[in-house]
Amino acid sequence: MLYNIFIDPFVQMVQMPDLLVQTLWEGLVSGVLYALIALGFVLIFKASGVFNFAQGIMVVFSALTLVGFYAKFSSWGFSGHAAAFLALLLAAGVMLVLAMLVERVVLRPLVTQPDIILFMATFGITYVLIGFGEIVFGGDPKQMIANELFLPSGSVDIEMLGGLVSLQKIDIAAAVIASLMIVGLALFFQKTRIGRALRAVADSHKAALSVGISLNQIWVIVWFAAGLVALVTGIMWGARSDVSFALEIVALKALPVLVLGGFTSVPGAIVGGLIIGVGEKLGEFYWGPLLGGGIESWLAYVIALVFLLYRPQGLFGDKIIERI
Amino acid sequence: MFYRETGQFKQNYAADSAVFPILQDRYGLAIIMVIAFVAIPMFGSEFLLASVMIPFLILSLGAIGLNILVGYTGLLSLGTAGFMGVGAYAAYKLSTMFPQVNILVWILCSGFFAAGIGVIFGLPSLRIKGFYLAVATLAAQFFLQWCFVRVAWLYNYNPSGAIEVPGRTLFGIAITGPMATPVNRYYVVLGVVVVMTLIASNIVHGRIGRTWMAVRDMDIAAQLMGIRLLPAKLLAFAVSSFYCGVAGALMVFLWLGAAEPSAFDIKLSFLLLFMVIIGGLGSLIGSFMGAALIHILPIFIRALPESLGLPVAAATVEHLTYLIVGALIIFFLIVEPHGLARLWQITKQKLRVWPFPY
Amino acid sequence: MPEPATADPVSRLPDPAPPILSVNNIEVIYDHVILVLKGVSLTVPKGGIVAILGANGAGKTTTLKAISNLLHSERGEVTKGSIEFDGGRIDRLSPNELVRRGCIQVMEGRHCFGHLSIEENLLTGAFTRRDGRAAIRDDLEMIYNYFPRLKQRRNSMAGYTSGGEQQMCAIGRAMMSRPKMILLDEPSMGLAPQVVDEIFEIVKDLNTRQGVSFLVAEQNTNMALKYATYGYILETGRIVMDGAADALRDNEDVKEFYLGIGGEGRKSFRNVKSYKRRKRWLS
Amino acid sequence: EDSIYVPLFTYRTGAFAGSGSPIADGMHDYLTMLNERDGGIGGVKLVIEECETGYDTKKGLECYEAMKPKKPVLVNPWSTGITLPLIPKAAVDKIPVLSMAYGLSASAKGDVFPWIFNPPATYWDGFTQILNYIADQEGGGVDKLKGKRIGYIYLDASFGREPLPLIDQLSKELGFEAKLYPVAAADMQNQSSQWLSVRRDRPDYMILFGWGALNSTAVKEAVKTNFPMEKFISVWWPGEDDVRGAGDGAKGFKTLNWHAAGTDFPLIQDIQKYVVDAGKSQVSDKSKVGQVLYNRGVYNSMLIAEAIRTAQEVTGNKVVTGEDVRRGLENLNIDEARLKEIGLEGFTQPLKLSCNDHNGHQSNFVQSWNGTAFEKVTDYIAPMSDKVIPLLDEDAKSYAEKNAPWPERTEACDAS
Amino acid sequence: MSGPKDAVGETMGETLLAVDGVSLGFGGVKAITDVSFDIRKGEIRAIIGPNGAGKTSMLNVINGFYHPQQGRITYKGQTRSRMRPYQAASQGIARTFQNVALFRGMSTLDNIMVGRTLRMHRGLFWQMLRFGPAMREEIDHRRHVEDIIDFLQIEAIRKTPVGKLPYGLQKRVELGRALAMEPELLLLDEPMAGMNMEEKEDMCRYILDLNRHFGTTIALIEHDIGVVMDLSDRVVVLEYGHKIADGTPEEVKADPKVIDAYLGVGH
Ligand SMILES: Nc1ncnc2c1ncn2[C@@H]1O[C@H](COP(=O)(O)OP(=O)(O)OP(=O)(O)O)[C@@H](O)[C@H]1O
Ligand SMILES: Nc1ncnc2c1ncn2[C@@H]1O[C@H](COP(=O)(O)OP(=O)(O)OP(=O)(O)O)[C@@H](O)[C@H]1O
Ligand SMILES: [Mg+2]
Ligand SMILES: [Mg+2]
Repeated sequence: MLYNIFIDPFVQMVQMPDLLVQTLWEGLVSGVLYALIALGFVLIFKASGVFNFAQGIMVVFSALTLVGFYAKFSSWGFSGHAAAFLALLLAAGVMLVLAMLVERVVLRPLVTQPDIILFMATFGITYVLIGFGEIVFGGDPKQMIANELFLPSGSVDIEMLGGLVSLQKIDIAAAVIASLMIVGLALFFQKTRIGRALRAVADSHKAALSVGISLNQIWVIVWFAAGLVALVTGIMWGARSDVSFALEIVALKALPVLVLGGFTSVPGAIVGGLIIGVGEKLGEFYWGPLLGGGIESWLAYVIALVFLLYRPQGLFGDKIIERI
Repeated sequence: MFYRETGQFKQNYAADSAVFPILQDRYGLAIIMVIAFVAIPMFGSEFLLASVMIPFLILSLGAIGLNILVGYTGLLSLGTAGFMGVGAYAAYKLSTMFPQVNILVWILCSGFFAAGIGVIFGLPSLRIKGFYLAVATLAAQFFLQWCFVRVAWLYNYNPSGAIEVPGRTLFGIAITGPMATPVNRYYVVLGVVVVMTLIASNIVHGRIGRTWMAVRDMDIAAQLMGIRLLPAKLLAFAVSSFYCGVAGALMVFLWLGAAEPSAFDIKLSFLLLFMVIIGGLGSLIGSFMGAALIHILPIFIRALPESLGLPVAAATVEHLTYLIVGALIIFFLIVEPHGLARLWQITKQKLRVWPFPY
Repeated sequence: MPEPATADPVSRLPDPAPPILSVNNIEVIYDHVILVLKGVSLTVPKGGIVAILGANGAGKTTTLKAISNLLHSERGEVTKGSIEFDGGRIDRLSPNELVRRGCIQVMEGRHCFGHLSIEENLLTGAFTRRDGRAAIRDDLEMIYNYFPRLKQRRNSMAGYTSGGEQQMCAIGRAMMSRPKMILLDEPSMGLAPQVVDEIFEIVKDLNTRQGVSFLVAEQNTNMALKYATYGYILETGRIVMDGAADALRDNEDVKEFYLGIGGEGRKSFRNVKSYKRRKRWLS
Repeated sequence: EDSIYVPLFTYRTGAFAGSGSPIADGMHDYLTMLNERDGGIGGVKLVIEECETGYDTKKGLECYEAMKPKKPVLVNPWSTGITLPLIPKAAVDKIPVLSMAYGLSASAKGDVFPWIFNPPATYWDGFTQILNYIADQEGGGVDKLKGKRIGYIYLDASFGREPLPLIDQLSKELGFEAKLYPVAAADMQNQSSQWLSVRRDRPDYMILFGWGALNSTAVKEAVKTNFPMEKFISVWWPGEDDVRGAGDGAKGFKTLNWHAAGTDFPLIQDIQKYVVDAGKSQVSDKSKVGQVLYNRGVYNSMLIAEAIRTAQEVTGNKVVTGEDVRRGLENLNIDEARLKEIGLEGFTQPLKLSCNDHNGHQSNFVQSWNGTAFEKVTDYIAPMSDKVIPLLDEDAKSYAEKNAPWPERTEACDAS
Repeated sequence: MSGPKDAVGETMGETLLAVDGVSLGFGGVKAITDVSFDIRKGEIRAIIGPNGAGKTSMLNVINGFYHPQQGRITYKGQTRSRMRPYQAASQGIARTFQNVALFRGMSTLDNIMVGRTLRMHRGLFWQMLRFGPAMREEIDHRRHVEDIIDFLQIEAIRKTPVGKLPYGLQKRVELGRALAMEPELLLLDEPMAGMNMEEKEDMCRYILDLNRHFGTTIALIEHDIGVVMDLSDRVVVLEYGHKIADGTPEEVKADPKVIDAYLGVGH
């Protein structure tokens, strides 16, 4: 037993280094994908202190919008790529409208309410989006238009360490896009006037109001940004599996990523994502069989929990102020 | 006007610290009790009993459990369904291992198992707070659910992987299994829920409840008042999980009749959280109101097109239900972020000064 | 019981200078049922310092919040009356629009951004400004001059600073928006006597040099009446007395109940009589 | 006014809507067609009502309670989770349960479960059919399985776990090595670890028991891992949509099936004519008619209709009740001739149920994905009934014991 | 440096609490540096100093919320370098807070009842029944709390949620909550901030009554120099975490260091 826990997995790692590399790669890739979802959460949390449960459904909704518009345009005779990019533009537009609606209808009346109330309100948004999305798009899974958006397909197979490590091109693209977005957002928070205001709003709505920060404007901005992140996430996840409401479940996986990195940290999202992704894959691959496999469903949460016990605000989160 | 308590004097502190110090409230409660114990079983249809009232009561009990944790102690938890599952599986194991003991005893005992597990998963709450804690409790949710799937011993190695409820009786009357009529099951559930609500009300209105609320409102100050955080929080986890566990056992034995592990999935946790928040954090009545809104309202919406004779497809009704429930959640939060219970209080305030606006 | 306000001898018309702020007969209700302000009117002349005095719960904070439109977030609303600032109605303006127009409030109880450093806190005050970084830098320096203690702690997270430091931070933050008018809610609370003096000096300074008008809700009546030009006394949601500051200071009732000066000068706190009854103009 | 009430439990919402919708359409359209074309069954109109369960047990039970007062002649829960609580209720409420190739496998035993029917095959049948197919591919009898390594990837819920005891037993008896790859419902779309393990273990064959997004993701991942598609065989649940997304790499992917896909049957033509073209169907796209899962729904409704028809024949009543339809199901005998009459000649194999056998243990064929459609590639393959039936007997017995006092069968058996 | 005993001091009892060479720092910030002083039984001891001098931190050290890096605290003859807040509470140290730290969601009555927690012993079982002993206990304590409510003249707001009270009343409720603990040592952190003259007088009266009639020892932080001078028996002055003076009000008032650092010339 002890052998199986403490020695055998490492023996395997050494014996089949190609599989180890492949596992790490898969872990990194799913980490990046989790991080993308987590990023949307972070954006909104950082900017408004709202724990946006609707981020998961926003991913689904934006992807469905994209695919839906594409279907419409191509039925009107646009060529594949043109239709795809037109649809992309319009889907982004829809996310803007959504951001404005959310701000106007939900956030504005609920300003300065406790976090948990706003959290609950995002559940309301989730329900509305599910209902609305299913009415408009139906429940059937759709194919993501990856080729039309010039996303690569196929794989790069690398002969190494006595085996074949195969990297999917779409995964590489996801990693690149995710890094670009994270760098961009980090700069946005650091370098802009709005960045500071965002953090102020997250700290205290009341005080932010009193110094004249326009919550309304800021909320539209961040929700739109989060909507764009959701759109990108939707494209990436959709290219891996189909676009359907089942994707919403995956969004839950962003939660451990989030707590691990800290709710308020953009880099935290990516680091947390990578730790969770890699940890979960390694755990499942090398130790999962001991428990009969399928432990991934909770492993991520347990990893996050262990880190939390050590740092209650996550790796990069703002310190929790305890003072009296 | 209708709600003026003029002329109702309290002669002693016992009367003043009663849970319902105002006469009108007591009348209201009595009327509700009469409706619940007499009118509904007499006039209600089977559907009303089996699909509306029983689930409503059971969910209310679960919501009370969660409210103790979230509303009274301020510990956000998303593992409720997991704890309910512990109760359900414990009741199942106990009742199949010792079939001679009355099933009701085991249903109530199952709460202790849930409480034990709850305490274990409550340990991190000393260090972890807020949404971070919520995510930590998700670990409980997913881990427990995994156990329900994986540990075949829990479901007596049934090839179906599910727990099935054997028919059992109380005083010779079938209360579980296929022979139990909805009325019988309703009475059992109602009895358990009423008693447990009473107990919960006693706890939260006494020293322990105040301790919890102090921890919720300002844990640092609470510590300096001599409250030890860990025991207080763990007790909240234990009591809360006890309630959830009993609710889970009731759910399987008196409502569903058989359950797969997926009956205790994350959706149920969320649902209960909705009820607690919409109903009102830190309010027992709110738990009932929340459960009514979240459970009964969709049933009502689903039944609406048919009763109006509108030809709407079932799926569309479902989509619309999502849409409407979502919109209503937002609506109620905007009208009164502190939940239906608070809305009710304000209404009472207004009644007090009626016909003047204030 | 003293006479009602109307018959009060110190009561007289406010300064003839054009008002920058006028509040006309407003009523405020919390939670739809709790009536807190029952018709409050007041004016602040351009370049004036006006004090609102009153006991706990009189409604000073509520009045200020009604002006700066922050009531909304506490489930309160103005149900009657109107508020004008700088020649325009402001009852419907959002707080940030109001700040843009030059009216900012320093809230009671500090409300600093705990996770931001002191300097970042100050900079958020400049959010509505469009006059360039250099000007903002200058103002930052000015505030550090006013409050050297803040300069020392500029990089600490505000949440960890002492109560007085937070108070200074909140005032400084408001000043960063270059307002025409500041609503100060209990600025002296929790500050060392020296600093209280300084703060009122700063108020005076800003008032004379930059023409900033002030509406100050203050418990420290002594201080408030020393620096203010005009004062209102609020009790349970009504203005019960108003008048020029020096006139108020000489009023016997005000002396006794707000300044703590009995017939024979300042009393010792040690000798307070426990049977003393509260005196109220209205109740 | 006389009518027969047939409720349909469907799920066009939620995470499994992708599989639920075509099935719902098929079921609904067939019955509607009967109403449109024939004015119902035996001259009695059918009242067809859908209730949306969202694949959620609680909602399913609510549907059941809501429909019960309307005297349904049978229910199709379309979810194992909903079927299980209905099993003990059926006898009390006198409403037969038709759980077509899902639900509790042991309910095939009519003497223990007089009210439950799960034709035409159980999951255990399916699993052994796949084994038989593999043996066939290896060029002979089951002894060829010896020494083979067979991977089993499945939804980690009761459905996917059901074959586990069988696998345990058969791997010993037949000498193959089984590798298990459970996939939790929450991780349906994220199977990279499982497929990495597949790479490590290099099984000779892979067997899939999945549902909804699990299927499509599994196929995609298999393509990514370069697992040879012709050695990847699934139980009967994947449809075209689940495979198409994986692109050309998925060619050769196989599933079991017991009925044909496509529209080349007079009956399906009729559905198109009377229902789809008349705008009475909910199909999102006409090309969906004739797809695997749509036809699965059609098959289900054919069983319903035939059960009602048989009930009318057996009892002589026109407006039948649940009790009548139970007898109808027990006397169900859809032979070639009848299939031809219905307009489904060649669509499926004949099916005959009896008092003891509520399942039929029908043979299945294997179909292979050719990039655009599934095509049948084998003849009908029989299950290993000698292994399965004893297990079923044992299970049914243990179910009755665990749920003691389980009522003895009192329903008379029509001699047929 | 401890001031000579004044007339009042001499009638007072032995040392209740002694702070000995305490230093406390947070990362780079030194909040308290090597401060020693004592509090005698039955006296009113004031701690004053400019903003950020470390007064609140000092109280936090005394009741165990902060753990000093150096130094010891002797309370009732027991010396310790660190203890948990609830231990301090159970040994009779109660306090109020500079930023009101009431339980905002609870009524005034409940807030004060929380102060009785340590003295209530009925366990979960009786609490569940709320009957018999549990109810009797509840009512006994309620009686006590009502006395406090009478004493502080807050009868009218008994059942109001404290979050809605004006600031001044909140401070009073907070005092009530501390009193409910029947403390031997009461730490008051700016109890009179944000009050007008009349209310300050009330507050002073409460503090004096407590001290005189119940013999409660009081440590008081206050910026209103008038109050400090009138009420306290002895005063410690802190500046930048250092102790710069300690003695009777008169001595302190005359100390040039204190005038320079804190009082300013006006006082
Ligand atoms: N959010 C609220 N909901 C209900 N009532 C409130 C609310 N805020 C204040 N009140 C009530 O309004 C009245 C006036 O309060 P306000 O805070 O304006 O007084 P204040 O004069 O500023 O007193 P203080 O000097 O103590 O700050 C009080 O009686 C208070 O109870
Ligand atoms: N937890 C903490 N982390 C970091 N710094 C702290 C912490 N607590 C206090 N400080 C710092 O220690 C110093 C002393 O703070 P303290 O609150 O004791 O001051 P104070 O004397 O009470 O001042 P005031 O009169 O303004 O309330 C301050 O500079 C403060 O910023
Ligand atoms: Mg105020
Ligand atoms: Mg302090």
